[in-house]
Amino acid sequence: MSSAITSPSAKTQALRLTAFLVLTAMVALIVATPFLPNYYIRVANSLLIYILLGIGLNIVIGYAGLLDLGFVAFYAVGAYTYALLASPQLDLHLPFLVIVCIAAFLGMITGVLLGIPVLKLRGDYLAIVTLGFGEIIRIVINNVDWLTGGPKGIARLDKASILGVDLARPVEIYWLLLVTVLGVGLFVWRLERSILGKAWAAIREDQDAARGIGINTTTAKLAAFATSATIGSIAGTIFAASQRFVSPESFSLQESVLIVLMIVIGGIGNILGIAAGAAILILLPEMLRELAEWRILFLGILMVVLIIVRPAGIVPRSFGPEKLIRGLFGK
Amino acid sequence: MKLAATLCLGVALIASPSLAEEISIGIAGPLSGPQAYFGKTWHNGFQLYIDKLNAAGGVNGVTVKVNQQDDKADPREGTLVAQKFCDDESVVIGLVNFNSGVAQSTLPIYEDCTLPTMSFGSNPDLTKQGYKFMVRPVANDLAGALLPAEYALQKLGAKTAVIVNDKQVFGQGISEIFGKNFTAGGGKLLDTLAIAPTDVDFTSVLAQIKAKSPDVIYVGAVMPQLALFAKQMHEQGVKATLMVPDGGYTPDFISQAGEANVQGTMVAIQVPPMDASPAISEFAKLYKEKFGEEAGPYSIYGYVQGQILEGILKSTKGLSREEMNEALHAVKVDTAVGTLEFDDIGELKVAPSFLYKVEGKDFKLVSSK
Amino acid sequence: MLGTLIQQTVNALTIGSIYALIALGYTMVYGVLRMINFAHGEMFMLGAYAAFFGLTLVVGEIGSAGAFALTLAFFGAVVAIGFFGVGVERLAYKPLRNSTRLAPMLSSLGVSLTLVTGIQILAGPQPMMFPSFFPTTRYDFMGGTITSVQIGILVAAFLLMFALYTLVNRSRMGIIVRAVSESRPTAQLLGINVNLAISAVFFSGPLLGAAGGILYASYYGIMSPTMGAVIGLKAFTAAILGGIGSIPGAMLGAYILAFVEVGGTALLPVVTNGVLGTEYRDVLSFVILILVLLVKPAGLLGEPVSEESMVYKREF
Amino acid sequence: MTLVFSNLRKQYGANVAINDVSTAFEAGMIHGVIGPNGAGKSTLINMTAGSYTVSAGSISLDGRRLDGMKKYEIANAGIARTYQNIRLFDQMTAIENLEVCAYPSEVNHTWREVFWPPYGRARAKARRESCMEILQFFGLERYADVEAGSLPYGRQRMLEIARALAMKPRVLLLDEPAAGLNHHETAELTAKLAELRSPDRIILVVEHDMDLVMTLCDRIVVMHHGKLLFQGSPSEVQASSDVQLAYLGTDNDIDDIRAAAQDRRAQLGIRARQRS
Repeated sequence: MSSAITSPSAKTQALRLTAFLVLTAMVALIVATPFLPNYYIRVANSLLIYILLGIGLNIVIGYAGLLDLGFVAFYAVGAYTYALLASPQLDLHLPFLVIVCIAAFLGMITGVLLGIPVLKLRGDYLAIVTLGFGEIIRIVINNVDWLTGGPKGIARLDKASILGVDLARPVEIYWLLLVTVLGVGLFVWRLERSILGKAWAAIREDQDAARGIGINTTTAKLAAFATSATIGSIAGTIFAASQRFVSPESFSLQESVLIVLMIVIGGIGNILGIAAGAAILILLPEMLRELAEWRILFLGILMVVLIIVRPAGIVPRSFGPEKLIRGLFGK
Repeated sequence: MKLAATLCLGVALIASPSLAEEISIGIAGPLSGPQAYFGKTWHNGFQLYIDKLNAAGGVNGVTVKVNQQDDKADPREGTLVAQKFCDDESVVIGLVNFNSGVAQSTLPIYEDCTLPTMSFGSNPDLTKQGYKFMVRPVANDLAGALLPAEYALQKLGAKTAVIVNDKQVFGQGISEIFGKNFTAGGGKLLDTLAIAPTDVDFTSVLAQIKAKSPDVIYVGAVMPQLALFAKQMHEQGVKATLMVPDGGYTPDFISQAGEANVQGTMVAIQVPPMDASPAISEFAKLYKEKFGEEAGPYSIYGYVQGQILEGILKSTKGLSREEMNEALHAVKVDTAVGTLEFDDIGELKVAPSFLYKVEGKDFKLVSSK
Repeated sequence: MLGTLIQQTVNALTIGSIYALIALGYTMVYGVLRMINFAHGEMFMLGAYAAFFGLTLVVGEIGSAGAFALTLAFFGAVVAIGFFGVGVERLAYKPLRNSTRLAPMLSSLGVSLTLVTGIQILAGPQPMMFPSFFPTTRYDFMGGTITSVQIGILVAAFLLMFALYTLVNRSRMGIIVRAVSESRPTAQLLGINVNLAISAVFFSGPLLGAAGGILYASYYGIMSPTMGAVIGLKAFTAAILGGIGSIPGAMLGAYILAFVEVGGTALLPVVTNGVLGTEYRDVLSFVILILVLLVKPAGLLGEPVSEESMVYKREF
Repeated sequence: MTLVFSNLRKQYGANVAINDVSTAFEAGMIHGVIGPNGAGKSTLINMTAGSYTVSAGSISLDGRRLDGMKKYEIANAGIARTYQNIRLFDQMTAIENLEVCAYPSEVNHTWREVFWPPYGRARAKARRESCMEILQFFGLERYADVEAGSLPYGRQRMLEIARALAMKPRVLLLDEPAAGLNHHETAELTAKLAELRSPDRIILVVEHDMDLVMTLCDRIVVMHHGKLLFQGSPSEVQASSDVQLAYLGTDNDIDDIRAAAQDRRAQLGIRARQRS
């Protein structure tokens, strides 16, 4: 305590500098990306999609403390909703925004339906059952060929467009994703600070004690599942619209695991942490692409080292956007 | 901050000038993950020929640089690689995507940036989407599954068949076509059984098949599943003629399954017999010398793609992407697997098809088309 | 019909035995550390590679290996992997012992990725032939076919499981491990060497896994760097089904899963009149797992956790 | 307001933990529950709070049956509790531990809170202020923004009681609130608890510390082998020969040792599994 009292201003100064640097770097990147070659924009898009997925899954894992290993199922629901409603597959060509709404709704329903039977289960059992659901959805998609095209997937999806503006080129998808990530990020950030967010935290910390203070843990967990599923499904819709092709191999168990890793390595429960985690797990292998399998080896070792050095993630839970902004203005 | 550094570095790389007399070929396939073996050995086959080409001073003084990229058999990674090739102006041809599923997501990107590609995916749909910048130097599944069905009906006198497929694009596609041809020719399809692409145990599937006692079993899958299936089929005492697609045309198929277990198995592929062409035996020899191991099941295609490239470089008017595309579509070239040329949608004009039977340690040609 | 039944039963028992050997590793590690060790499937893979390369090193040509060399390779490899498992625990999990529960789990994912890619780089990504540790003979029995390899696997797996069961229940080390599984803090208070127990578990788990890997590779005649991933997931499912933390549960879960898989392949198309084919086999396994957990949330033989006796407040 | 146990019974297989207990707890008083270890004191609290199911008999508050209700419903009916082994929300700050108790009454306004920032700010401010009052009462205000898990042990005990109070309970169940506290802290706790006595609140204290029970409680229930042995005022309890024989008598020494051992374990922060 006493050491902190001796130099409070130095600490504030350091925080202000960090906040300034982080925010400037983020803004600079966001503004600079559209002017880079298409490859970099595509990489940025990939990153943004994973950040969006991370934000969604973080609600369940980081806030409510439930290990969900089947998150990719909701991603698939969104992607296939777009693929079916905007392609020659069923010869339907609905507008993008309409599909986003349908997909969000379907994602939410799937989240609740999957949530109801599994939420009674604790920790590891929940993990394996959600994993099972993820696999079930993937296998079913792979096998109902008449609807989903089976392993061949669905190709030639429509270009997305909003109010007559095409969203197909990488830079257009970039803006779409950026707006979505910022919007969803803001929403989730406020949600975390709401009373529901606090209840999720209580469930995460000790769910029996949470029941003891009057929290209906089932409905609170369902709300977490549903919100997270909705976000996952929206991410899927945008993914399908940008890729303009969907196939079951994009929704493998490895994807779910990747998103979990991203959250944990970056800093669980923290939106900034998710961005950091995504940067490491998506950007780093991309940077090292020339190294082929060596990059995966490197990534594996790095994962172990990072987790040992920073078990709670690179960015601590407390270093959220709020702290960043407060730090900048010295409050 | 890391991100910023990466991006700056990337910009610097892109801006670096390239030699006028050198072209780059982008080649993408799975180099990590479960399918790494296929991607690697395919790429090795190509590299083998390009090294030979460069050692001889290139074609008309133009040397070739290989830009090899890992797509992890993932459509998303595939699109990033595609964009990377597109953005890199020195890349004038792409040899892309081992998997049809990945090709589905990358072909629109190549089309947008007018980068001509030789696609590896064998799904018939790929060429039906009007792409102007792609050709397929390998036979599609339609060609690959016709000959075995005809042979089974006419030469083996088979009346019934069971299909096993791995529910992947290739395995399911080619076995469906086999099934269609088999029933169209008057045969009866008793059952279609699916296996997971990661399965190694087929005993329970085989017990099902044994009860139906078909004349022919067609397995639409890839190695090593083909070898495992053949081995277990024999061990479980299932008596039928096993037919497999091109993945089985490798010494590994015989050695991994065990010589005794694959006698009489039929393998369909577009590659003429090794001893029929000195080019192929030379290829096999060179490959072993260079990489210290037997060629993979798809290495020969990589080698052939190198030969096609040589043909293009000989005939092209210039080294721009458009000019290369014209040359690619117009090329007629003698390769290790015969003379190849493309029709207007980019399919092989004549897709050769050969059917082999395993005898002893060898594949013996029994039919061709 | 009877032939098919016998055939499928033998098939299920063979696969189940291999699942059981691996599931035991998951369940024992979970018992002492409450951790899901995702790298455990890789021990299975490493076992096969260790035996193969050990044999090549000693004999030169695999084909010329005699019975003695094969036995030696088998035991040499499993013990080596046992020690390797202990080393991995020291390096990658021990520093995280007092951290969150997610941390060691994800560290094990990193270990898994490293090991698979490492083997891919060292030995090549392609599947490799593996010598059969038993000469293959076929026995026809009431219309079913049993191979000598299947019998060998059954016998070896039963012997190993029996040895483990005896060790855990009769030996001093077994008692220590069980005490730590019951409650690590209490065991610590009682002066039990917790590290020793954890090492014992990280020795015997990978050892059994490696044994499973060698049996498996010699049964199918093939090994590949990714062989651990699929089988690891199945064994993990089996361990959960049986009640993770319970040793008999892991074995029971493994055999049940194997019978469900075999039964699914055989019966799904018949029962659903062709609507659901064999491709839905894994769906069936997961559905049965979910149904079992809904009725018994801690698995078939797992101890239900009452809320007042929760060892950990936070689940992750 | 009355909390009534009638013919209450709890058994695990053949083992009967609570055997036919009937009694009533009136508001405005602090009730102590004492008895040797294994007498079933904590079981009573766990059954009332819904952590354990009731085997037979009933628990009711003002005629409303509590047994059979879900745990969170019981909490919402006005029953708040603390735990023998402190169960705070460790990674939440002290004040968040209290604020989250507003969940049942405010959850329906979550969307308004999220989408309408002024409302959200107003709610957050109101919550913080009312919780700050409770923290001040326990002298915890300077720890408001400190993570609960990193507080000193004694403060954690206090904070847990503060959290229970933040639920605005009608019944407050305290399971060994003085366990692990030193003399100074126990005295402080006793004083605070005495202030909590209120005509619209029932307070139930399970405790080993006889000094605390005798000074604080208005009425004491003595449990022995799962049965209700005696109930009455502290002086009556002290005078009862039954109680002396069963509890304060020969077993006294060994119980002190047990209690001390238990406190020590709690101090070490061990949550050992207990076989009931």
